[in-house]
Amino acid sequence: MTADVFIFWFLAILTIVSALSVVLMTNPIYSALSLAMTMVSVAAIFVTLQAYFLAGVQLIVYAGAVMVLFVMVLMLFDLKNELQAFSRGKFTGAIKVGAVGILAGLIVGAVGSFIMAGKSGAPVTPEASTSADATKALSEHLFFNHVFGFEALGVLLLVIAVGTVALSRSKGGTHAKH
Amino acid sequence: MSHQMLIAILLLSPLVGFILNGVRFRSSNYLLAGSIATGAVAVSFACAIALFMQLVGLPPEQRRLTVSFFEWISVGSFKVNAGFVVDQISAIMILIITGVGSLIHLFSIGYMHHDKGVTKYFAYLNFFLFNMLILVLGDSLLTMFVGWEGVGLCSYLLIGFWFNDSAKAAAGMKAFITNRIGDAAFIIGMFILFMTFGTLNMHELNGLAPTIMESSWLGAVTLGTLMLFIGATGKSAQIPLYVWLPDAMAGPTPVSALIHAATMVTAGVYMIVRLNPLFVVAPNTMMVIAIVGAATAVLAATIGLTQTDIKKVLAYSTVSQLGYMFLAVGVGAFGAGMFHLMTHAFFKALMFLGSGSVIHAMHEEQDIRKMGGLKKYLPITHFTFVLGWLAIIGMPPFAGFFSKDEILWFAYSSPRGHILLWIAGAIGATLTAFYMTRLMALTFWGSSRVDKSVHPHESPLVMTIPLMVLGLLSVIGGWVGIPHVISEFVGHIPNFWEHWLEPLITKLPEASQVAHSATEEWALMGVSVSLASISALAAFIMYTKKAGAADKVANAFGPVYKLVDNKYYVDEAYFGVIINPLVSASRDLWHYVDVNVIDKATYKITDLVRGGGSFVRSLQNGNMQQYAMYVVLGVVIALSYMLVG
Amino acid sequence: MPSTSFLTDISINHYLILSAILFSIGMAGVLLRRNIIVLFMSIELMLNAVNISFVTFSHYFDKVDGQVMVFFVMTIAAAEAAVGLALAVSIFKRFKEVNIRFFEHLKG
Amino acid sequence: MPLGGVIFITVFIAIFGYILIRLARLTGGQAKKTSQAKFDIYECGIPVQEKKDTKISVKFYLTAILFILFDIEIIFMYPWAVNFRNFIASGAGLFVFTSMFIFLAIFIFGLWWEIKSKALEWD
Amino acid sequence: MTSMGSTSFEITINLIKLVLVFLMMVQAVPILVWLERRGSAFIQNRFGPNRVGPLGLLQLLADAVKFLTKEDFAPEKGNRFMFYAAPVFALIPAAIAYMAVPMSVPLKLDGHTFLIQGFEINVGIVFILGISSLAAYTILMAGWGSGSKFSLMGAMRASAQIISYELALGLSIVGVILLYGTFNLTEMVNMQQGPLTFSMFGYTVTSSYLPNWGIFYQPVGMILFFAATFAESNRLPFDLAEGEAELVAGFHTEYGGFKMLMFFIGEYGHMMIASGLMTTFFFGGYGIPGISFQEMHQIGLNLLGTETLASIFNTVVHFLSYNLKFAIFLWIFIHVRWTLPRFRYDQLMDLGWKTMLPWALANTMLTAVVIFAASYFTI
Repeated sequence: MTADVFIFWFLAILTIVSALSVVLMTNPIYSALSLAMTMVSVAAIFVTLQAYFLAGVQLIVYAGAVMVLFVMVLMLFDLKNELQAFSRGKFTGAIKVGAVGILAGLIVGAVGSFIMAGKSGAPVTPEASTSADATKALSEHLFFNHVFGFEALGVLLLVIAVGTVALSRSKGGTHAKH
Repeated sequence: MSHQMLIAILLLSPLVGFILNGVRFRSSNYLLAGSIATGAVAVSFACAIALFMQLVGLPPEQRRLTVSFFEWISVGSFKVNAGFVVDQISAIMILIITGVGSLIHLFSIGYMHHDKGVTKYFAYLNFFLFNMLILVLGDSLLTMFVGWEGVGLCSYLLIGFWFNDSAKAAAGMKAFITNRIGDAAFIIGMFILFMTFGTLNMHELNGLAPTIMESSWLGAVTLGTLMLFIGATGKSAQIPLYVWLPDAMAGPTPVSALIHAATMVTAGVYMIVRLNPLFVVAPNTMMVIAIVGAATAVLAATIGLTQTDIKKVLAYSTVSQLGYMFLAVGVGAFGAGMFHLMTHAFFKALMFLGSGSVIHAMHEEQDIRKMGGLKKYLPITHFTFVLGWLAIIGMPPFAGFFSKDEILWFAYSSPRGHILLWIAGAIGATLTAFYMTRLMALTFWGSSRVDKSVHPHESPLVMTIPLMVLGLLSVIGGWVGIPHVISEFVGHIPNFWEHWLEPLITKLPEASQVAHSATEEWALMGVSVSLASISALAAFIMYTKKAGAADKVANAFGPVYKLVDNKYYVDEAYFGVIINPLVSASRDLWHYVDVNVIDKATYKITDLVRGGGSFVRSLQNGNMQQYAMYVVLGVVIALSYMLVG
Repeated sequence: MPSTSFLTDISINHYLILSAILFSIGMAGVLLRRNIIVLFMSIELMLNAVNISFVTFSHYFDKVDGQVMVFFVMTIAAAEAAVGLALAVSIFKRFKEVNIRFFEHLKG
Repeated sequence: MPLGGVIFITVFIAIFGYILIRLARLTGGQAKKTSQAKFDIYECGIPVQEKKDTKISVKFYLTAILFILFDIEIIFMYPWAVNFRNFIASGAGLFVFTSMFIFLAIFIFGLWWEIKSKALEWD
Repeated sequence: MTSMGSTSFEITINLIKLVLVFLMMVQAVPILVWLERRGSAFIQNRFGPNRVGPLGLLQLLADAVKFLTKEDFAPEKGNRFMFYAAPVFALIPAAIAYMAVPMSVPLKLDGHTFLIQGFEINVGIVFILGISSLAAYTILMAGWGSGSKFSLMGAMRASAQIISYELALGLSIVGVILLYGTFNLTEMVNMQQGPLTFSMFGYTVTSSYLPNWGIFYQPVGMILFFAATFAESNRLPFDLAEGEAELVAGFHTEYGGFKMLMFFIGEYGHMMIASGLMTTFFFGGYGIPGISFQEMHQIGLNLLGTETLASIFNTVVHFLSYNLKFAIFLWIFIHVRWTLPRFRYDQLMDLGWKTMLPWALANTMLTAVVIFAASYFTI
């Protein structure tokens, strides 16, 4: 077993365990911290896929910004352990768990059937490209092929910045509290 | 700079002006708004000149600068690029549009400065120019149609600019709806052409144009071009869709000058010239165009005789002159049509702006019966107006003479011309001379009938400079296309115009059966000029020297005068024959068919849907997670199907 | 089925299966948890799973578009989190409630 | 990228820190509960004052949200900045330059709006 | 893991190197504490640290004894796990981020090349930013785990401050990236060698006595970057997180003993990253003005004879050069702490959002315009 394989399995297990704890932890702050952990290990997985710049962005944006926001908001709310973390209803609950299980099974089965069919017999090995080239290619694609999306995202971010400020100012809806 | 960049700046500059003014449309800072708008158009004009220069620098057969910004529509074999082309025809058009446009913008600063919506006004004006440039530069019929619709929209917005006055708002709607009729035909024409040739790119269409004449009325080219022509009659105010243009005078006067005299209304002529190889092979369409053009020229001129509103007179005159242009393209004289388009843009814009200056001086008075003797109050306006007047009645050597004369000559001499068309044109020219002289006489000359409370004053420099520039152009504008007979007479001045347009104009395939001599041309020229001079003189005497002579003539003609004075009851006829029956039929349909059949059926369906809805509503209980579950179930089912199936 | 080669030869399938598992875990969170903020977190988890797929395909098929897509997805996810949390905070400030079922009362 | 090294040193530091804390407990000893006050949280010499819900200004989360949005905009500049000279060299300089400046204009407008609307005022 | 070395020997050396860098960082802390105390004693006329032993060095020993003999304490109300995890976690981002900073020219021994750097990363800047942005969790975990309102408020303030200044920090770096056109720190250092050379409009102006350092291209960026790193490491004048008058001691109110020390290590670690990056971005990294790496190698060869020894000499000299620059910045950090007063919180946020962010934006745009104009219009 080479180091790369070991690193993949280590990261895969770390990712799945921390993702599971996001869903299973009753204290939302633990959930949030687990999610941060997941984000970091996903960033590491990006590294194994040679997406170095994206890994950095994943760290900065997801782990360093979005999840900090989540943690801050949760601390702001100061929610203790939830009395009932999961939705009520045994029947629908069973359906939901079943549906998710089947979905997971189907996807894994679909991918697995390819393995069984031997379609990945010759694994695609891309040419090793240096990360400088990769970032260059990324930026070329971003600014040539997807330049409209890029500008549109700028506008989206502006709209959201304005919207959240407006939201945070609102004193609540027009309806009285029941 | 590369021509791609120049075209981009040319197009985008008015759009930027529109955005800059559009976002601050509540502002009443007329100077800032006017500077932005005028500056934007001036930049476009500079680009247009640069493009023209580049074009001149190329050998004649390669004078075609194209640019394609992006692929706009791509559906199967139907591909349209956002492509633009500058060639001999469109270069002239953009020069006229941006040149005259910038002068009119400049004029507007003075004319509109007291208006509250001045920023909005300039924004519309810039947006109009943007659309007009798209119309002119678009390399396919569809791109052109975008501009075509855009200018229609701007025209509507600007006619109804003072929408608080319901009559003006209604005029805007009338223009818009009338144009829609034409636009529908235009679209049908595009369908036919696309079905026939499989492309809408005008360059390709021209290349694909068949070489054999299509004598049938139902041939694809004939039908398609006919439909396009109907579209043109809407935009360019020809019979039967001319009724909107006189009403469009409800808008601000510079708008009338820009949109309803110089640029937008000539779009129809431009379109036909653009597609001239197609029109040439459809002689039936050409015949229709020529007849409609000649009829419009005469009809509008007669109505112009009786109008008393200074702008209405000019409006009918515009319709009449547009008729001349269609007459020209109808007989195959595309170059002459374009030529008249240009000279008309100069002198009619000049006269509209002049009338704007008069109206401005008279404090919004437009009735020429309440004017007279304005010559001494408005010297500059009067002088420039005289230049325009001489140009329109076709006095040599003013611009209108050359272009109108060329049209008349082709109407007679062209293989598709006819002596009757010439006669109609000559009558039109005579009538034009008469009513334009009448306009001059009633407005500027003779004794003053101005109300005592009104003190006319000359307009500020910002308004008179455009007048002077256009006045100069009205004098010299025609010298680029001096006919052979004259040029041979005065020494060899080449006919620049003909040379310039030559590569894009298709020669009529029929050889001229009769050789026309120079004497013939001189004779016809002499006849039309002298007819015009005589009628101008008659009008001058009738309206300045002999007070009451006009009424006597009117009484003598009695019923005819009444008919003409009421514009041949065309509006009323449209109401009686088309609009009212349509309205009452619709009402009957509503009362009987709609209520009893359609409504009943829909109620039944509604009940059914409501029943189903109340069942489905039980599923939609607001529980988001349940919704998500449905989604997951759906995915599971779809995925299982895909895996199993 | 898991032969030794499954353990030692890391291929595109491994990443895709990992992505699928993460996606399903996130989906379970969305379906089962009741805290609105945990729901948002589960959605982020699902988006991350999708990002892994994108990067995987981008890597194995040598196309950079996948990475650009991830860039966009991240942006949109962050924007979504921002708006979602702003809403959640507004509602929490007023009603002291983060239960997803409570949000049903907000319907017209 | 030396991912293995990063993982290694992370684990190493975690273990190192854990041992350090264990060691400190060994040398210093577990805190003996001599009084309840010793194990209470800090308060300035009076009994612990704690309300049911500590009020923390919403400003903090608003700042965090705005941070996210602007942070992403800045991140978008990185691939642009690192490749800018290459873009110029390949002749696409003007296009990329313009597209980024449009983006920056949006950014600046957003910042200007936030400042103008007093969303960033702390009092 | 290939880039950790090709043979097991190299891998082992590289892993040991990582541990060494980390231990070096930890070991720097007592020195810095001593420096800080001596410095403060001189600047503010304090007596304590000047009296204990020669040069006050025994103060260190006294501190160590105190840290070691403190009782291990955790508040009852807090969350024990978080409370203990936070200080351990404080070490990780600082240490890992610091390891990406190159400290000297690579050492060449028997055909092996060893970088004097924890690990070479091609996207170095992005990596450092990403890792150090994780530091906010430490603070939030500590604040929340303590279960005290002072801690929580301190944590909120500190994290809001850190993320606010991360914007200015990130944006001031854009200018640097534009300048060098790479994320790689070693490449940046290499680009800063030689005499100052401006290339504009096709002309090249070379200065004979100034080194080609980034500060001459990015003076505004340098100031913004340095100021932002002050705020990032929660140092005065930006130490609002522990404004004593309002918040007692901020997020580490409840901490003491070794756990407190670990927060200190984290804080000094951030200082060191900041100083290292300052050196690398703007002051030529480990380079020595006037002498290139090859020349220094040649000097070593002349002095010591063998290639191996020359390489060691070269590495050591540049390592010292790096550390000299590095120490100057650390001293500036300390000096500023004892000379400037603290901001008010609203002033702090205003400075970050309304002053530094716009300036950083202007700097970015100006840099872009100049670079664009300089290469687009060649005279």
